[in-house]
Amino acid sequence: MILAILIMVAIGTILAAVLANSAASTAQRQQLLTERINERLPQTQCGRCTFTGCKPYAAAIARGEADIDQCPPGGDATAKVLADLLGRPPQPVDPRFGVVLSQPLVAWIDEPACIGCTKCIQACPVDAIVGASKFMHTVIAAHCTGCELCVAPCPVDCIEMRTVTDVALS
Amino acid sequence: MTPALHGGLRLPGNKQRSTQKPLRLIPAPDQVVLPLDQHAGAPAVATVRVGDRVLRGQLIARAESEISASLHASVAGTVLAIEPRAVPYHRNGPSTCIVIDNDGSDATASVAAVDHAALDPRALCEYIGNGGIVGLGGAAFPTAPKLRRGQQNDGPHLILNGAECEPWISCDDMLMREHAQQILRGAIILCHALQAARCTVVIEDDKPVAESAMRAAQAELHDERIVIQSVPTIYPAGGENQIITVVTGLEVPASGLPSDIGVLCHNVGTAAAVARWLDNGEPLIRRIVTVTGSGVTEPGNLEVWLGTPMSQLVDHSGGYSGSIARLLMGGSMMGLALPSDDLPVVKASNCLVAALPADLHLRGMEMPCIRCGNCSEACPVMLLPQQLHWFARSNDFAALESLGLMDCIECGCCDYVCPSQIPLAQQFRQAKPALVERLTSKQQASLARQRYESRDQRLERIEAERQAKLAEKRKAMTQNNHPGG
Amino acid sequence: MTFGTSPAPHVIAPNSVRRVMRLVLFALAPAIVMHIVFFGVGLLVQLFLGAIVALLAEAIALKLRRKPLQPFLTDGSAIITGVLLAMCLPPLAPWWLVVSGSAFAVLFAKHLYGGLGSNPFNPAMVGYAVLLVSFPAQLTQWLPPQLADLQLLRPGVGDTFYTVFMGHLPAHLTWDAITSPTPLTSMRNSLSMGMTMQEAQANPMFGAMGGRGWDWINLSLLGGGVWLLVLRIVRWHIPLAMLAAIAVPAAVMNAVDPGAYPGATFHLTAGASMLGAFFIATDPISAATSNRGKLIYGAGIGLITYVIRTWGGYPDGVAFAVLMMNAAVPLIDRYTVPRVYGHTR
Amino acid sequence: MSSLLIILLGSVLVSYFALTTRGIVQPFASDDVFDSAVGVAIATAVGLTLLSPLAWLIDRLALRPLHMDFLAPTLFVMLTVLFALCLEALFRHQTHWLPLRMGFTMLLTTQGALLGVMLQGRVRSDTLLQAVLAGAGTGIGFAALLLAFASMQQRQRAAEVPAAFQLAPIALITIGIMALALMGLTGLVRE
Repeated sequence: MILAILIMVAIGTILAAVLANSAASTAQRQQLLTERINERLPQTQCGRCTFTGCKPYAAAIARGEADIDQCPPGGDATAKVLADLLGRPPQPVDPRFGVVLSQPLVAWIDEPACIGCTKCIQACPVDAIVGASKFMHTVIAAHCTGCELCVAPCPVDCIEMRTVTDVALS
Repeated sequence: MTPALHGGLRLPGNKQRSTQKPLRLIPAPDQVVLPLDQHAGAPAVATVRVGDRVLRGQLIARAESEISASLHASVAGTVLAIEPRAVPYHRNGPSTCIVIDNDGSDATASVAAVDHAALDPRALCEYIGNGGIVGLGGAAFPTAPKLRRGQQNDGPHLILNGAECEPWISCDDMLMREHAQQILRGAIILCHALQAARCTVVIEDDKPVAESAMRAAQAELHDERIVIQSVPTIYPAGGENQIITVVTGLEVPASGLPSDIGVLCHNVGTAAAVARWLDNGEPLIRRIVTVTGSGVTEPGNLEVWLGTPMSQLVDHSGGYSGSIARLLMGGSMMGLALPSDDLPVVKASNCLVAALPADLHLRGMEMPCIRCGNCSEACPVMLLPQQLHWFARSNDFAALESLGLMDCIECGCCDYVCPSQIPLAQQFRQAKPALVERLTSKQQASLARQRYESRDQRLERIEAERQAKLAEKRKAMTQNNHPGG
Repeated sequence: MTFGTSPAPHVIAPNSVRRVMRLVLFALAPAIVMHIVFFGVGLLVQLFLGAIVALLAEAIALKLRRKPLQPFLTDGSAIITGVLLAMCLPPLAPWWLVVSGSAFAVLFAKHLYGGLGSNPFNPAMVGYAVLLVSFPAQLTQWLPPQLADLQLLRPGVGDTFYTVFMGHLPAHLTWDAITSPTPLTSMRNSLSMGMTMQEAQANPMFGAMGGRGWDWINLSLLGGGVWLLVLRIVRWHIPLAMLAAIAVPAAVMNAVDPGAYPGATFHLTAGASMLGAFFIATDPISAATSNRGKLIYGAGIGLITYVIRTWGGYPDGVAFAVLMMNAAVPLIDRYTVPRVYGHTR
Repeated sequence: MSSLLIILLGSVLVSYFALTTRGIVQPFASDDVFDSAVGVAIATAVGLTLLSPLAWLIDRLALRPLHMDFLAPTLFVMLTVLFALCLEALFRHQTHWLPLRMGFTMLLTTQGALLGVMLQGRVRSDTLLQAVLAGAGTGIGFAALLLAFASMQQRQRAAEVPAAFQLAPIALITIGIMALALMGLTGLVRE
């Protein structure tokens, strides 16, 4: 009888150790899941999903704090890919976080109006704006992800969003 | 025996009726329409303005970027307009064209003949570009940039493609029968431009008359670098990659170019155009077009000034007879069904088929794919069209990319043999840009991520330096207040 | 003048799904005639029932899926499912057997997966496997070949109709009197009773190659199959791989122990070997895609068939082998993509 | 000799357990998830081959002499949860195989319970070698079926399955037909 109890206690402790160890490993698994989710996000770093960038949003999804329909730039395609990865039914993008654009937009600076205050350069998450203080700025259309973070800080409101073809033609 | 092509089809040639009569040069029309983007690559930039008076053969548009071709006036007269017009090839919407009103004088800009030996290969290649010469096999790829890339490897093997494997088309056949010397002159010039070690002229074995004419011309020339080779008539052996594999047994690398394996392929028509440009000083302003199909009473091969409306070609071939099912530019396998016949002849128009329903066998009701495998057996690129069809239906781009959608040459062999009559080539043609768009957006996303992460690191570094400087200053401050304390 | 436009290519070979299916049915005809010669008109009734029910089920399914009836109903794929299923059943099997089997096959195995072209499993075999597992008794009531030297009681045409539609024998006949096991079953029974192969072969039912009657049916199926090969409706990879994968182990085991294991010719001319190799395994929809895949797929079917026949519980394992390899086809396709032009691997 | 072969072949082809586990019903639909199916399949094959003889040894050496057979089920469940841990250790480096799906840990524990039952079933084998072969057979059988089922799921995504039968119902029907196919092998392993 005593022996049976002893064995049961031994099994209990071993199981506890196993669970404790797996708890540690969940952190490592969380980090891997974040990495995988981040690979599937469009990397616009626009913050429309209420997080500062794509990586924080991915980490939130991995922790389960954020849903998979908060990324308008990614559109329904990204939502479906995330649904596949996480084994959930696909959902359309939630309009509260912004409208899904049919055509990607890029920022465009009306150069004559630009006073060279470098506020937009600091705001741009992907360094797509070139210029120095008191010198004219311009947007490198190829690198702009259309996150619109530069439009607000501009004191003279000389930045607007345009389609890629309009920018190429102007 | 040359190594057989994988798959491919033995199709009825339908070329007898169009090769009975000799070549005829038809008079220039009252008005020519010359599109600026009638070649692969960037459109040419017009150098004339509305109202200018131009001579035949005068440069009217220059090639600005690396892959582009210049354009010359095919008639003498005044520039009527430079405006968008309907064109006989896929560009979403009309293209800008130069319209020239023919004053009937046929005054030609005199250009001195040039001896190719006098020029070094690089200058010769430049000069060929000035003649507006493009590939006349149907792809209309500018010849100069192609030669420049070919010059990089030493002693490439030049292949002159006279295979012309597509049904109905016989313009190369007639060209070889009547202008064999001109083609070989062009071959010598191209060999000099490329410093080519060998040149093989490839002709399918269903063109005996053309082959004997070419062999006779080659015998006179006794230039041992040039060889005439006959290959079995299998569609699509005339494709660039396919003809290279049939002749050399090598395969053009999927992400590379023929010049990567020391081979260069040009159409026999291109060689003739090069010879005409250097010897007679005539740029590419006219070309041979086969006008055939049972919807035309007198089919044949006409030498046509570029920009002539297609309707004039039919009028010079005895006009329409019977209700035309399709007016095709090109053959029945890869030809483009033209919506109307007042579209201009362009550098790529090698054939015009006024087809009665009996000439073609249009697709019936599309049935679901039963995976019978006829298409994967017929595919010259050894793809699995039934799998590509299956994954294209569900837009599974990862699978499409790994199955090799980008290697499809849209030859239509899979459509031809499909019992369910599925428009496979069309489906792949539409899926390709979607796949390319997907790949580029994924590439841009990773690029944006790298820029985001490097910016983060930069900001952290700046912040760390600032903290370090602050800490130093604070330490220095504490030292001055109570030194040695 | 303006003209109609359509995407290239503008000419296709005169071929259609209906023509393919019709040619497969013609290839089955000689075997059906041979079957009737040896086993009476029972098969005709089963074929008729199977085809009608298959078409009915197809019509119902198309209506439910709101698909146009015309092209799909007459493409003949449902008829082939019904015919193949009927050919696997005993001639005197009751009518509800073939009816439920082909209805299940067409509805569940074909239309539930998305209709023609999307069914991963061979519909006829799904139907047959369901019947084999649910009604084993009825499926063993085979008839002996009607040969001159065998004086067994022969059910007439009237009796056949009576038995099939009433579900039981007329008064003057009993099952024991008219039925006899198939060559495979009788071989298996006599071997399991410890008789050696030679003693088992002594039974009058066995001829030169294998079971008399059955050997002719399999040979006519082989003829039909070769005709399909010549017409290029079917490729050689699956039949050759399957028949080889049955013949080779049979020959090896026969060499190892001639007394206990029948030889290759017996296995090839018995049961559904030829029917499976040329008509069931080569159903293009549920078979592997690339040629290499087809070889692996065919060899797999042959091997599993031999294992079931020799050590398994069922006399003939073709149906189960085909279903098992159908399940493995997507995995086989994933790893047997042929090399594309211009690529190294 | 032939009995050993039969045991191996039998358990490879007759692994009903593979089709009845709750874990396999979860559709491995999308392509990147197929990698995690590969991960689980390999881990199961490796895990079972190692754990089956281990369970046999514990049973023969510890439980039977001490007449504590009642402990066998709990012990084997603990063994398989240990297996779940070794799955992660095995994939420390091959991370793309590591199944990171939410709820996967839950899948592994239920799978643990299943494997525990299976291991107990294996205890009936007489010699250690038989236990190893039976474990390996069941593992390979489970892995093959899981991979076949995962790639079948991936191919189903393009089929126009009627709306009511999308995802789970068609997966269950596919499993049904696969089980039907495996029924053909009854009688192979004469217990």
